Amino acid sequence: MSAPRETQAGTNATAFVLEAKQIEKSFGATHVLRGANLRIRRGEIHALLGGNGAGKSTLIRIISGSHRLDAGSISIDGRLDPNPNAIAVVFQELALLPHLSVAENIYLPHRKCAFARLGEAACYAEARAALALVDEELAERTLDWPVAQLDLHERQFVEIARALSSGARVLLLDEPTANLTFSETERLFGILRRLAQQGISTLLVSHRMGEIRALADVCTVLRDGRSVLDRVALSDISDEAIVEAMGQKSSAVSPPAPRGAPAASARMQIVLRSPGVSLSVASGEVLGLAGAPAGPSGVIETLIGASRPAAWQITIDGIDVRFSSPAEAIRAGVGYVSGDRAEKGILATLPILDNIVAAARVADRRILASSREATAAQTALDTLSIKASSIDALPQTVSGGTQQKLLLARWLAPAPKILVLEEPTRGVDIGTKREIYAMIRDAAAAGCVVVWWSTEFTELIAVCDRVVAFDLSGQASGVLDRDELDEVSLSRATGMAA
Amino acid sequence: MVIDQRAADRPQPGKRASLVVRLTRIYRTEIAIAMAIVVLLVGISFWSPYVLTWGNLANIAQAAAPLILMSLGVFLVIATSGIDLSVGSTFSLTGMVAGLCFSAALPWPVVCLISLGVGLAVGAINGGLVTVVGLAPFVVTLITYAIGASLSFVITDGHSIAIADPNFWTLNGGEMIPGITNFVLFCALAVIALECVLRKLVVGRWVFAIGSNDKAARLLGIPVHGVRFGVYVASGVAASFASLLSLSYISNSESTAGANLMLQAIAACVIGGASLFGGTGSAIGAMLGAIMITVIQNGVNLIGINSFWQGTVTGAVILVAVLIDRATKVRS
Amino acid sequence: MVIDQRAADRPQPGKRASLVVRLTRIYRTEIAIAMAIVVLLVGISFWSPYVLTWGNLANIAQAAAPLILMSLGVFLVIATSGIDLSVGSTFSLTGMVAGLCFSAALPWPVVCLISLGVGLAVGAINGGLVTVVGLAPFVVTLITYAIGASLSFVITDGHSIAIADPNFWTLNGGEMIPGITNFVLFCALAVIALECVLRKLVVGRWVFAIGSNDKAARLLGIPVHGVRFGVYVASGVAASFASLLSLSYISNSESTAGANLMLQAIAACVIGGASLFGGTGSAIGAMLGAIMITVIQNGVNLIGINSFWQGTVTGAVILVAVLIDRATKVRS
Amino acid sequence: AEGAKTFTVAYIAPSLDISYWQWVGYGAKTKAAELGMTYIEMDSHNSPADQMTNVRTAITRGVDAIVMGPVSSTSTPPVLRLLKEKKIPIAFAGIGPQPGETDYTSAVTANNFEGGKAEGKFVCALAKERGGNKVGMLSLPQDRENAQKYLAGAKESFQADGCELVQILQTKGLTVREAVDQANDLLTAHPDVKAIYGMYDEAATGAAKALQTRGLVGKVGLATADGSPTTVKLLREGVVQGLFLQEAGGQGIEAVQQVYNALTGAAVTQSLPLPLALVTSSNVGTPEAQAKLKRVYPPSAGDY
Ligand SMILES: Nc1ncnc2c1ncn2[C@@H]1O[C@H](COP(=O)(O)OP(=O)(O)OP(=O)(O)O)[C@@H](O)[C@H]1O
Ligand SMILES: Nc1ncnc2c1ncn2[C@@H]1O[C@H](COP(=O)(O)OP(=O)(O)OP(=O)(O)O)[C@@H](O)[C@H]1O
Ligand SMILES: [Mg+2]
Ligand SMILES: [Mg+2]
Repeated sequence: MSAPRETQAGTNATAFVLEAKQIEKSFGATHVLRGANLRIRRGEIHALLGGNGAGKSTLIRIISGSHRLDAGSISIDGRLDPNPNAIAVVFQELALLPHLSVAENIYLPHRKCAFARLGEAACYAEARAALALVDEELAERTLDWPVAQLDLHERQFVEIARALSSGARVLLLDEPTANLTFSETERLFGILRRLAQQGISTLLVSHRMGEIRALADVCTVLRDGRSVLDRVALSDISDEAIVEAMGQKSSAVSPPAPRGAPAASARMQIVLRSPGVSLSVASGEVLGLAGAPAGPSGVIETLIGASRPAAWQITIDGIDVRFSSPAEAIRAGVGYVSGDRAEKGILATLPILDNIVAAARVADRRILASSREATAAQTALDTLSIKASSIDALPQTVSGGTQQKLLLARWLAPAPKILVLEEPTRGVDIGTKREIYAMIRDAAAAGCVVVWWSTEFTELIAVCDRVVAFDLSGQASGVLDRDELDEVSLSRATGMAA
Repeated sequence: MVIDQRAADRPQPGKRASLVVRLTRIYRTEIAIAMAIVVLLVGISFWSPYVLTWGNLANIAQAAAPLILMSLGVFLVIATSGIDLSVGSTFSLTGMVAGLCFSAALPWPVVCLISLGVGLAVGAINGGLVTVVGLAPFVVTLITYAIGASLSFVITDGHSIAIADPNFWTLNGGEMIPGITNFVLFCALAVIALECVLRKLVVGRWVFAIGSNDKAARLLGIPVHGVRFGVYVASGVAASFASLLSLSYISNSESTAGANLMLQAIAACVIGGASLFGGTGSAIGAMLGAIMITVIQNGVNLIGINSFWQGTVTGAVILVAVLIDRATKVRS
Repeated sequence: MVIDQRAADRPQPGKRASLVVRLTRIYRTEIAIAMAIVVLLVGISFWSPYVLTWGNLANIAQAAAPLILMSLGVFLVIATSGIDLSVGSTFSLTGMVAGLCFSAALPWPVVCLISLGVGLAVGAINGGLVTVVGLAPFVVTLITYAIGASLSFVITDGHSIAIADPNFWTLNGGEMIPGITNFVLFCALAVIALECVLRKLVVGRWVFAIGSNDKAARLLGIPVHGVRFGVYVASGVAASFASLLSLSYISNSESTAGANLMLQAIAACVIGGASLFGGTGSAIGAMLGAIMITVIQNGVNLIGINSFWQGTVTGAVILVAVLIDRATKVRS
Repeated sequence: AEGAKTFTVAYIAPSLDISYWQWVGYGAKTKAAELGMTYIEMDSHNSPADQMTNVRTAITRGVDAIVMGPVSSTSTPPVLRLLKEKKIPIAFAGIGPQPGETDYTSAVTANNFEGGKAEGKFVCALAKERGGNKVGMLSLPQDRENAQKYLAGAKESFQADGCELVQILQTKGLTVREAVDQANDLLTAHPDVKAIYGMYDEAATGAAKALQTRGLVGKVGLATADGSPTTVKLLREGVVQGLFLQEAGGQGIEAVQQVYNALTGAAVTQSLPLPLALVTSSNVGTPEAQAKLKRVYPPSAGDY
């Protein structure tokens, strides 16, 4: 271990710009951080890894000052009373102000003097400059829109632009890529590399091994609030070893289990058509959708009955169907899970029980919320090995990755014929992701048609039978069969060049 | 070896806490209010020996009944993250319509049906404007409140009407089940039924789901518009029924009868643990909130506190109640 | 979450719209209300030739002034997604305190300072309970409303007080700037200042930021507690100042003076485009909302509509206004 | 006033939510019609600011005279100042102007203090008849000066006649619904109360209801001021023993007559207190009582 020696190095050029030592933090009875260490050098890109609930976000919030620490110390440039302006954070849950303009969202947080003028020209200039770094087109188009009108990935850009424009020397990015496509991630990484050369350090939290290796030099791994790996060079350690350190099965990095063919009796044929495209999917297949949101969202909204003027026509077993409401779609056997848990999935004030059985209630036209539902919900939790204190607890008492599994658990009982997934692994750790892939394959094996949009090409490649690619304008630009699937072909077809 | 503390803290998966524990957890706030009410009653009895007499408890029940019914309706709306400001004037208007019907010598069950139509109509207008047109509940019900209050003067030209029907009192004071006065029966039935609907029927869960996250609810196939429409109608009908019960008791309809009730009903829900952002609370809580308000009123009168001080006392008691509730929540 | 429809007309890429276009877009609702007010005035003039006389417009302004000031304060609170139900009783209590001070023959500027302390105190209590203790604004201000209303009876034992100070009228009716009566000046200054603060100063944007997403605001380092505390204090002080202005005009303090004002002030904000979920609206909108309410009142009286019908007319006019606003929003 | 200009009179009520003020309006309207005057009506919603606005609006509309039930006496000086300037005659109904003010045409009031005294005497006698000396009161909100004067008068009588006023409850909303609850609480807290003083109709109606449900009709005496179809009926049924009629309609009638006189140059009476007449179960049928009742409320309100 070279770590202790480095700490001694003290004040020379290689000194740590950020150093968090033995951080302890509890929320009530939950001991979240139990002596976490994090040390970042100037100009370094540092990966902070760990399973869901390991304490990464908590550590970041402590460093940024939005949580108080119970014990330990934080120093920046060797000083214990850190200048808050030295740090900029991209929060995992996106700290955006939906009614305020994009420009203000980027510029306002840097202003600390309450009664100063918020110079509009300066605001727009600075915001445009920052946003143009990550996305020219967005900067031209949206500066004076309220953030509420942006898509999730556009919001993520705004959040990143805010961090970039802060002038901070350390960027703490908590899963900034969770909502980005492959090429968008690439663009971000280009910027971060450039900043690194200018001496700006980045702490990156991500659950995607590929991109971590592509960007970061060093990693720290948290497990149950402790740093089990402290400043290990990524070149010195295998994925398996990292995953093991995170406390998850090392098999998680290997490809998903082979798929089984669905029973012949359950076969079903779905045809999706829009002007110029016709896609036929059968039971047992996982159809991937790749590309920027504009294209896939049309298919998804039509399939789940969310939008009335449907862009796509659906034929199921030769019969044209048209869902005028999500309820109709659900009763026809369409299941839906979105990665946008907070907005489109979780019922935050209702216990886990209700969250799980909500779909079955609609699908079965249930009238009674019977006690049998509790059994079913518990079974669902057990089947997916979801760790929750009880089905009567609120969803906010489990980690985000676990919440995502709750959404999938919804569809165990109604057993949909078509399962529509919208980035279902967003923000989920490697182990959990792996479980979700297995669930997707299991669903297909059970005779389900799976339609799955993901911006993470690697998972599409690993799990899908076929992928429809959409270009940036939202037009379907090609269908890739399993043997043609690789990142290059996907990037080409989606116009999101690598 | 490092022992994972957290895993040890976790309850065994696959087990559910016992029913009693679960109920205690679900009804934490309600139990706290119930206890607060008991403490209040006992406290008052130090000043006034009469407070815990049977007769006085009956008075409290009679005085609370209409407010309880209204609060239940308002609670439904609040649970969906809406608000109903129109219930007070629906109460008044219902009374005036009933008064006119009685003047026309209609038999009382017919009068009741017609009068319930007032609440139905106001609720349907509220529900329609909120769901179909998409206006904000506060604005919609503020408008129907103003119009309803105005119409309850217009339709009788401001005159109050004494109800002469000798049998109408049975609605409130009769005993459909011997030994239990009707108003108690109605309140109990309404609370139990509503609590069961909210806990045990899917549609009840939908009410909370909508209040919790209405976009997610829609995507889950929940008929958001239908349920939302329904809760406004229910709220209107509850206000009308409350008015009839009150009318049956006091046999006098007046245009201002419901003026103070709206804030009281909302306060009852909030005291009972409902959040105005929706998704939480219970029918039992709303009922207890209404009882608490009535008990404070009763206590102030029994102790003989100058009525000028009543608002201060009421405010202070509610403040203490919510502070205690807050403190216990933070601690747990 | 309420998505602001306003910017739905997406601007052309590459260019920032001109100032006029931008202002038209920002103040879409406000322009609509201003036009509605004009239409209303012209409409009324078909029935009553007096409505557009100078004297009547001055009447409207005088009648609207206290409501405008109160609405501005309430708007600040609403913009942070809070609510202030206590302003009506702060208005009454301030008047009574001022009345007592006048009875003690204090000079009027001193009286004004003391009386503004009432709003300051109530606002600070509201702000403290909401921020430090973390209670819901509705509950907190319902409590202070009840207590304030009660105390405004208690402190003079219910007696109203005539103000004898011969100079106090200058607060409202004097002309600090020759040619402009003070109350007009105060209202104009308050609206312009507030609108500038809200649009141009960092703290103003913070107000909307908190109403938009207070969790995010906290993460971004915005002093959420401080700003929130501030808006409640501002609301209290605005209510007190409104009360003093009114008192200066009618030289009579009454325990019930503010009873109807709370709902009117909230309605003014909502009519003016504010959402009760926070983050939207403008000071100008709140002012126009208050003017609209006053104009309706004035029109009803000028036309001579039976006062029983006033609520119906007011409700109907507001309904039409919000429906038109809604329709134009959907279309764009 | 043949061929002369048609006068317009505005009635500005403190709150038309209250039937008393509606009836004043009825009297004023009837009299105005009789005199060939145009009649308009405005509501101050218990707010002195609204009242001032109403006065100004009335002036804008060009009214010739004003009949006003002021929100309070203390709210009258600025109104009087304004009307003096405009030379518009004003007559008060129900509540008089601030003491010391002189620039008004007439104040048609009830003598609340004397009324309170008379009713206090009557209620105390009711209690004594029933073998006790404890009385309770359901009062108008004590922020009104008529209420304060009633109370002062009643207290004087109770003191003089040896009755003890054990509790005063005020009804905020002036509704029967609240009054019932309050009467119940009063009777619970003070089971030895032998008579109840009702200060206004709804209070007595509520108290009557409480007595009826408790089986105390006749056992606890009840009297009230004002008078309405409901309380007249209760009087006939013997639930209420005495009504101290306040001529609501009569006040409107007289007030309009006074401003008409001022406009036409006829003699006016500046202070015109109308007596409160006692009506009891035994004399309610008499022509005199019936005539009095007709000056209280309009036929449309109910039977006399
Ligand atoms: N405010 C809080 N109250 C109670 N528990 C909390 C709170 N914040 C975090 N926790 C708990 O702390 C643990 C660590 O959470 P944290 O968000 O830091 O995890 P993470 O490593 O960021 O996970 P992920 O990869 O899912 O983002 C979680 O198990 C969570 O339940
Ligand atoms: N009052 C609370 N009690 C228990 N847990 C809480 C509470 N408040 C927040 N939490 C938990 O704290 C964590 C907040 O951290 P965050 O949302 O960043 O991580 P996460 O949701 O666990 O991560 P991921 O989305 O990557 O799985 C969540 O798990 C959330 O459920
Ligand atoms: Mg995290
Ligand atoms: Mg997370």
